[in-house]
Amino acid sequence: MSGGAQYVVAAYAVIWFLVLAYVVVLAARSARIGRRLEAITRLLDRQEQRADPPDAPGDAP
Amino acid sequence: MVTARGLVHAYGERRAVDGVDLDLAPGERVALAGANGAGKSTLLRMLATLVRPKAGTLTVLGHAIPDAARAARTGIGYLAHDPLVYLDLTARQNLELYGDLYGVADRDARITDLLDDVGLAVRAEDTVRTFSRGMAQRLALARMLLHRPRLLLLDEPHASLDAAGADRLDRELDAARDDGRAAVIVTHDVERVARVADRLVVLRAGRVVLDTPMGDLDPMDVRRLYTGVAP
Amino acid sequence: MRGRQLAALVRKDLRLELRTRETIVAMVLFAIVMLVILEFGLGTRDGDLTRFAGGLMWVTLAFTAVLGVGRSYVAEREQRVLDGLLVAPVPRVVLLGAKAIAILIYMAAVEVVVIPLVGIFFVKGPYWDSIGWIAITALLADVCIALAGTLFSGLALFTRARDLILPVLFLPALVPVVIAGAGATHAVAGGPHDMSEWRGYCLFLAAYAILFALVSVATYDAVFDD
Amino acid sequence: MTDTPARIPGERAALIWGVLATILVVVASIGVFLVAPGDADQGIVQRIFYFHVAIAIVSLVAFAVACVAGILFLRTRRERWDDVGEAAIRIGLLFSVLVVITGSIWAKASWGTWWVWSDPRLVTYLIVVLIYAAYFVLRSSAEDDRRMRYSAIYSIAGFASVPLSFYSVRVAESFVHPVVFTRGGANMPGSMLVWFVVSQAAILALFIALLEVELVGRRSERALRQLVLRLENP
Repeated sequence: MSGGAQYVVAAYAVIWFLVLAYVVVLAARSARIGRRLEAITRLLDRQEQRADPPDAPGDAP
Repeated sequence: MVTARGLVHAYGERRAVDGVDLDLAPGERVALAGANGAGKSTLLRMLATLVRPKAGTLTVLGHAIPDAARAARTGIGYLAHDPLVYLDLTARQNLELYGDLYGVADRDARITDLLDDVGLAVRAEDTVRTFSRGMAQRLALARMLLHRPRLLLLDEPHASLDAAGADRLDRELDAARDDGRAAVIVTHDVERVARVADRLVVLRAGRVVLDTPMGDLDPMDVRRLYTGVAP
Repeated sequence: MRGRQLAALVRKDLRLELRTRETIVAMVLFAIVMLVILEFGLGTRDGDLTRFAGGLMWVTLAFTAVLGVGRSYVAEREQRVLDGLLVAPVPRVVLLGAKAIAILIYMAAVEVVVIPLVGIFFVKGPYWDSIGWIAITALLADVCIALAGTLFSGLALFTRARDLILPVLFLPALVPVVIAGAGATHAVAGGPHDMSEWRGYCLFLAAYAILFALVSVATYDAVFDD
Repeated sequence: MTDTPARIPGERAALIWGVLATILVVVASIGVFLVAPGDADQGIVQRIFYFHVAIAIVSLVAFAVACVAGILFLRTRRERWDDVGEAAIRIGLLFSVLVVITGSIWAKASWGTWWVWSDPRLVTYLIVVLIYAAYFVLRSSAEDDRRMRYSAIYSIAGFASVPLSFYSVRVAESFVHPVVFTRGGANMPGSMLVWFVVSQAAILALFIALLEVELVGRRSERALRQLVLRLENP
């Protein structure tokens, strides 16, 4: 390697590693929001099924 | 003297005051009742310009809040749970400080009069640290009256004042009715306030659930009202 | 009116300090202990610390300032008086100015002890003839410390763990003051005076003070506005 | 179940900026490593410079954005500006940490030592990291309204400290960093300048994309919190 190539590689590796780590954190957060939303949706569905009288047509959109 | 429309204050997502309308005419003395956490103190602090409304409009003594809060403050007298005086200053030094902050013209004469009036003339040169709770609160009463406020905002005054202080306050409230000042008295002891208030406003969960002239109802009904059962 | 309010607030702080003597005495003792620790920490008991004297002085003053600034709203908070000041028709910038003046006075009181002590402890060579220049530097730096300190202590006032928050907020902002204070002191102490360097650092301190004064005036309303 | 979930505002912008940032970063990387000419004095080490400086500049842009957001928050009291401020400082802090690390690597490559106190750029960015790390300490120890207000004030005061730190470090130390930029523009060949500009654009786009994603995330979190609250007390 010509003088100091390892340093260039190290510098760019650090940059990409930290930026990627940050993106992963962001993705994890959005996944968490999605999971919570799904849980709430399921909860609401169950509540509505319980609340609906048996002869009602159900929750048509 | 006060015009409030749709006042809201929230701590985080929880609304302590949730859409309150309130009008106060000169000479009117309103008792503000409600259970703990009903939003009484927050509403009072809002009227005192200490808490900024999150929504709604508020005018105090003709000044829009929060934009013209400083102009309104010159006419507000606020009595809180805490006496709002420095423990390591003497009674007179505390009043001198407040006299200067409010720009009272006849400061020293006024202070002497008031100290005499609330029965602290003898202790004027002692630090507040040596005072009893009731004495400190009487000093707070003098502090509140120092700049001749036109709107009195009192947070459970009878709970912390001693008998002498309470009498002095009651006299002040009667005088307020006669000379066109106004007062808001936060309380959870409606019976105690009934003799000095003209009107009762009851808060529950940040909303006004009752607004009525004082003479019209039995205090026991009020109890029932703000602990939950709908009127 | 504002002048009367400002004078009343400053008088109040000084009266409290004279009665309780909590802040200044502690600050002076702290500063002296700090100087002693620095001396032994650097481990040159017989060496010459003249080259570091300005740095030692300003490190000491910076930490002492954090201590003093941390005390600046203690009476209001512990005795719950702040609402009384806020409900009075006092412009918030007057509250800021009064607190800044009080801190300025405390710092000046500490420096009356620390600046001569630094000369006695650490400086070999000419020092006493430049004490006037050092005093001017100190005064300028005190204005910076007072303005930034008042702003940050207002921010830390109602936070959890406020005693921890204040140094974390305040010390990074003090780095330029320490750099310039030490630089200006080195320019005039313990050797030939370099007045152009000294002027440069002092101008920098003035710029710092002006910038923080502007920021404080622009934001201080919001510090207390619940 | 009649209402369809509303689209969170900014979703589309986040996507567009994300794609743009990716393209620009790829192009810039190719340019920096394969096309740009080598530096006569420093050789390959000079290639750190492209992203290092671009990130440094964008981190300052981020802090400027936070300062403006702070001013706007104090004027309007809208939570949106608090979101912008915090997200911008978060990204700006990440970028300044990158500046310090890559600067340190550069110092090792150029001068054989990991840390040079006489290099004003390195020292200044260390101070900047400390200033803005304190922002998060402050945030975590105040609640609700106060948190937003204090954050806004601190983002303004912090941004005032940045030029002060820059200047104080600079007057105190001699300037030993390789002078790549001169006052007028650049003393590097045009082909280098082109790739520097492309790198700069890439990092700027990356900042905007990250900011948009942060904002979308924050809005969704808030929408979710409010939903939970409404379900709790109908």
